[in-house]
Amino acid sequence: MNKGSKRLLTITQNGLLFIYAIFALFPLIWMVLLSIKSDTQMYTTTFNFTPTLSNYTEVLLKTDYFKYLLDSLIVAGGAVIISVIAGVPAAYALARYDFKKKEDIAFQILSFKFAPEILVVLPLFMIYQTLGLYDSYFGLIWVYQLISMPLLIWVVRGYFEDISVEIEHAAQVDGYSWYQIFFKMLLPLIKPGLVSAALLAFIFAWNTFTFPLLLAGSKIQPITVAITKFLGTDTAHYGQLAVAATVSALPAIIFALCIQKHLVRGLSFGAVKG
Amino acid sequence: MIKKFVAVVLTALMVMCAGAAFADINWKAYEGTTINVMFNEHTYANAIIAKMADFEKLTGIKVVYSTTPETNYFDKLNTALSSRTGDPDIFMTGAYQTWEYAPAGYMEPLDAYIQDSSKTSESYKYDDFIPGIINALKWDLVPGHPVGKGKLWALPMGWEINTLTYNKKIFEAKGIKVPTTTKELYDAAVALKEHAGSGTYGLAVRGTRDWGTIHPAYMSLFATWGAKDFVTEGGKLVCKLDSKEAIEMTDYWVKLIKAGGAPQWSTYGWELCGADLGAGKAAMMWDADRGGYTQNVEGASAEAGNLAFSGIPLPEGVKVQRSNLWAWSMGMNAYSKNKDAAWLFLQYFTSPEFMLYSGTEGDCTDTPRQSVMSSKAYRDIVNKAEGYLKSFEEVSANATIFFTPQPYFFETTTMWAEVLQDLVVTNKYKSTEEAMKQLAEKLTDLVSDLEVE
Amino acid sequence: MSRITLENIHKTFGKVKALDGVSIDVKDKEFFVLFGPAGAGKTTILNCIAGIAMPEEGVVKFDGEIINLVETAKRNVAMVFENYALYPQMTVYDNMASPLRSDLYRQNEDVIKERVYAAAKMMKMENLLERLPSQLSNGQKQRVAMGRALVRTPNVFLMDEPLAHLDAKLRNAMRTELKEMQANFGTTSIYVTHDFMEAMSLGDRIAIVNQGKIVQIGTPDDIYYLACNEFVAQLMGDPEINILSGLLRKNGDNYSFLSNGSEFVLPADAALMNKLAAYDGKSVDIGIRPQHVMYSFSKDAGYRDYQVYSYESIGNKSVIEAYPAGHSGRGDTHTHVRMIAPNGLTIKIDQLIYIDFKLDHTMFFDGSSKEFIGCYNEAGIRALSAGKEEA
Amino acid sequence: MSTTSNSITPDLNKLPFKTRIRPYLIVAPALIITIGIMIPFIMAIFLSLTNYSFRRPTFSFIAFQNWSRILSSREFWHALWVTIQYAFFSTLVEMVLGVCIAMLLNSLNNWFSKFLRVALIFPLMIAPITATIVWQLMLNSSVGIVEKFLNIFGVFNFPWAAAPSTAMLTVVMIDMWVNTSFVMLLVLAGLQSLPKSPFESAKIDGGSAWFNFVNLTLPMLKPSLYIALLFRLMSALQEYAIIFGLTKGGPGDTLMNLSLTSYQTGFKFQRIGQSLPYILVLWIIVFFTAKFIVKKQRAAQRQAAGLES
Repeated sequence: MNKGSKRLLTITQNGLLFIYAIFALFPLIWMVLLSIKSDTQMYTTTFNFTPTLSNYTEVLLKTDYFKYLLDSLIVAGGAVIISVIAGVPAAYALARYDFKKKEDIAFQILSFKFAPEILVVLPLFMIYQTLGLYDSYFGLIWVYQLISMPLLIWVVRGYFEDISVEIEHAAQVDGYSWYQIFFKMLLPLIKPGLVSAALLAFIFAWNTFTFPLLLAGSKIQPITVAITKFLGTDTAHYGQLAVAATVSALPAIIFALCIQKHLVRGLSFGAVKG
Repeated sequence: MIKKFVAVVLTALMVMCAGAAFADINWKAYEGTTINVMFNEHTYANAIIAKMADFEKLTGIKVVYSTTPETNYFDKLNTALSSRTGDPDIFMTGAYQTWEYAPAGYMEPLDAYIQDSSKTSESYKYDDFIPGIINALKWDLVPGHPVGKGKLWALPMGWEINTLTYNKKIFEAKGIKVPTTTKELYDAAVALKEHAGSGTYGLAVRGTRDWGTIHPAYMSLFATWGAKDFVTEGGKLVCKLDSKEAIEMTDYWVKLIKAGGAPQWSTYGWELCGADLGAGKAAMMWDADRGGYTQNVEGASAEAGNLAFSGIPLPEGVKVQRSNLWAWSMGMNAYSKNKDAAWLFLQYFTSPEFMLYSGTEGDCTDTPRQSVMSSKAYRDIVNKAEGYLKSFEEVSANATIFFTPQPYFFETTTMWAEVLQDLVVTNKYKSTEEAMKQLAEKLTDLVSDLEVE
Repeated sequence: MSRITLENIHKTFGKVKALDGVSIDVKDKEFFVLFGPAGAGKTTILNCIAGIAMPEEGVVKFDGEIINLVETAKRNVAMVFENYALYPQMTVYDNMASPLRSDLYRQNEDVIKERVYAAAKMMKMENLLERLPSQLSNGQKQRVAMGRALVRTPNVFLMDEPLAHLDAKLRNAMRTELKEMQANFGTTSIYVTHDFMEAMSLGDRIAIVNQGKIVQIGTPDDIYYLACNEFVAQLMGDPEINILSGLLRKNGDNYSFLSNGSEFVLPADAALMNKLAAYDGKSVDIGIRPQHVMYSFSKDAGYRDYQVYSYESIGNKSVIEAYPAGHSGRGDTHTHVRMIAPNGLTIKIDQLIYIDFKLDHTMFFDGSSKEFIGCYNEAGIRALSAGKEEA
Repeated sequence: MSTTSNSITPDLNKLPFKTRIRPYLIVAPALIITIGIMIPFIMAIFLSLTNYSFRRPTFSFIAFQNWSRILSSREFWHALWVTIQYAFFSTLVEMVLGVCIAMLLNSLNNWFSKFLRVALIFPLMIAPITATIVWQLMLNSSVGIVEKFLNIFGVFNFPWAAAPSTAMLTVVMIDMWVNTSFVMLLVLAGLQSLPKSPFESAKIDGGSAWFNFVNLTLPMLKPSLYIALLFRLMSALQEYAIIFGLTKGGPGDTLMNLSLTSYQTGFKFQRIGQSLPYILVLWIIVFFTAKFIVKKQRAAQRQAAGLES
């Protein structure tokens, strides 16, 4: 390929990316724009308007917004932590040990991720009412395991499968006990996968709607359920909704920026050779 | 120090005053009880929440409440009620919902509480409620029997009638006069199509695929036109959507939307209707009067101040405006374990004192109490909107629920809305008549298992 | 420093029988080689000793003490894995220090430093200590893996094909180094390989493993000269030993071997002849190593006609493979004969070549069971091998 | 010999109990947590055989009446068809686009592509329910920005979700906006973990870019692609939030898929027993499709591992 055509190719590639970037990012920019528009200018202006922070003060200072955000953080974060604690050892066992029905169990766990929420939510509601789990942090964290656990186990299992079993043997020979090997030798190796899977699980848990809508009520209101409140009761306050949406996306975005280096690598489902 | 003292004295005085008004019953009888309340996200609920601390102070009852946006409110409420655990004790509901909840045994009839002088203060003045609204919340549980008889299932927080709101500025600029007949309405809608370029249009009405599309404007005109949804014939409910009036009216409605409705009518709920009216994109809106009213409040929208209110355009040969009525209300869970405490809550937040607050400072302009409506404070506020009070009074004279009560209300109205959508945007049916006949047949079949005495 | 004993070890993986009654007894300070084809079960034996694998049946003893139920970590063995098994997240230094940092074998950091540097020096990789395994070549990784085993004084060194992935030059050098180290350390070592040169040069004793069984245990000479069956004889030596099938017939005081239509008159050896007596008129295989095959390109007396099948260099020498002339069995490897030849001959495929055998180096095997019968100068070889073992 | 060692110490050849049950012990917490959620599944199957409804305090067993009624209804087959269409189109578009974008990002190494690698993930962070509202506003013909943009090209009042002919296109587009980044992320991860050596040797062999893509990149990318396909297809089959938020299944019944039909029947119309067969059928479809893809994925993983070594 000569220089000219190579240059042309690069320009085309950048151009295509640019077009897609507009499609992908414009709605977000639009959302931020809405968040600084007043109700009166909401529909009558596009880019030429008087920016205002009133939507922000309205949402952040005059409502329980931070309580909703905190609720989301507790349930989504708690769900991911439980998934990590229970899921990482399970992923290890599913990767390493040969036991009866291993593949079936592995698939069973994965299949929960794909269980239609509507199917489980109604019976769960009845169970939760009886067990007193309705409208509790624990109840939500538990049901969120359907979202976070399978994802986590599957990503991390791939990583464990990729670690040569002889590394563990070597560590045993070196005099380490099972749990020391697990924490000292294996965990550092699966870290990229673990972190990315945890982030993805967090995002999915954060964004879920049906479960918190029907299984929580007055005490706990994650942001997804609360967010449509900002549409308002008499007129639709899209500006406030935009504020609520923008701010609610921030934790995940910040998290993603922090682990940006790991993120892509970590989602290769173990296809990375150590 | 002095400040503190004054505060204490003032508080004591306030409590005493409040006590004086409610002195005849023991408000502290259920001190320490906790009750759960489910609200739909709404101005009415906000007014209550604003006064919640007062209630808690007066009674010593702790109120735990949730507010849920309207799109999902009833799904959540259905689920909660069906658990039969008594949580929530009090919930917001509409009249249509009571047709479903009451026969299923989820609702506590309120008549006994109101009549018991040991439970209800004399100052409550039950008779002060506008009779039409109270009647909308009564039903004898027999499908096909109209509302107004039987037990009282809920108490109103506010109500809405469905009238025409229009943009004075646009009407003046285009030299169009306010339509009073359906023909004028159609002509105006056509004339106002693209009145200010692409995307602007004549008349905003709801079009989403659910009951919300049927019950405001459509049902009001349907009733005004003289059509009925169901009648009892030979011990069965029979759907009458295939009657001449029903077909005529629906055909008119479809043509009206096609000629002058929003380009994306089938996705329009109340919020988009209101938004378009407020932004000056729609020249008219036929929806809940409140919807137009709130757009008109200064600072709420671009067209605030330009909106005016009118009644229901009449079809040829019809003299009476009939508006279908919607009343946000509160009911009590039949499985509640704190019924008496819950009653105190209901009583307090539907009392004349509270209603005056909510009708004025609380922004709930459609008050269900006559005493409030005739109060100066209220009239001063509402009179700011041109024609509002006039059309409100005019239309409310004949406002009631024009649906035939039956527990499959949501199913029948959703199917109804689906057919309406099909008539406007698809070519599924050859004619309105064919569509309505099929629909009537389907709905008759659907309700055939209901027991009609 | 320990004596390692395995008694009747059985191990299966699913339906595959990996070990089928393996018993070995490795003496203290011995360098013991497990030699056999791939998949024979050599690694599994090491794993059973290390405690990585649990035999279904049988006993593992260290110094006479049964350690079946002792965990790997507590057996105090050092192991070099075939694929190195380095910890990818640790530097070379930390990899090597790792055994000395575990709870069981903990040393203070000064001692660790000293030992790691000593091992690094021995393995000539002091300059690599700060690197990560991903930055090392295979040979370097191999040396790190060795180094990690060497920092300790374990009961036994277990080495699983530690040189398999190295290039030839490095392999030779490392082999020499290993031998030296073994002499210095004096720790019991068990070494797995499928390379016969390594087995021969390193092992005090060699155990031949095949299909989960121990076929033969002995000194390198024992195994080489007195292979207990054809399989072992074929395994030991490169190029592979020539096996000819034929018939044994009494010929006066001596015997003749009839194969492929030609008769070989066997040289006399009283002890051998006694053993062969039982096989008179029966089928017998003889084994002759390629270096004992003589060839000529002109017809010499007693030489037989063969044709060249292939001529391939194996480094500083070449191997000629030939088949009986005019024989329809071209490509029938049973009748082929391999021999050592110098490089650089001009040989055409299918050209005639004349061959004779140094029959006094022949090994005899039972024609049907393929078991060893005897060979020339058997007593002498045995004495030599026994003497070596004593020393 | 074997008898002696066995008879003297029969337990010598058994791992200590503690060690033997270790795998089960460490899967247990995850399993218990998730198995608890199995109970609703079983309840759901049972309830689908009853006339359970919010309207009645009791219910009775009616065997397969719900099932036969639903399976013979036009509504069901329509919903199934919508479900399949939606899943097919949205997954297809997202996979193709996701792979293309990932390839572009991978081949470029300038600040722009580095920035996009992070920025393009942002749509994933917006809850679908919010994304739907934002898009609805953007697509609105009277106040939306997209309409203004289209006006420049002489397109007026494009109906988007409001007309049956364009409704599917619209929801698929929003789904695509939300989820293409997910595919892109997984594919990019797959691309970056590809080993270098096969490509180097291909370079020496002088294969064309297309040849390399089909014969090297694609097979080695397959495991990642299958994972992306799995996650996307499974949630596309069950899509609820976007369709409900935008059109509630309309116009008419254009977008009534199995999830929406089930939700409507169960929660809005209070016929729980009748709502469950829809979703159980969906569950069966999802389960077996997932099983098939997982099998393919595991095979592809082994194949890719082979290619690599």
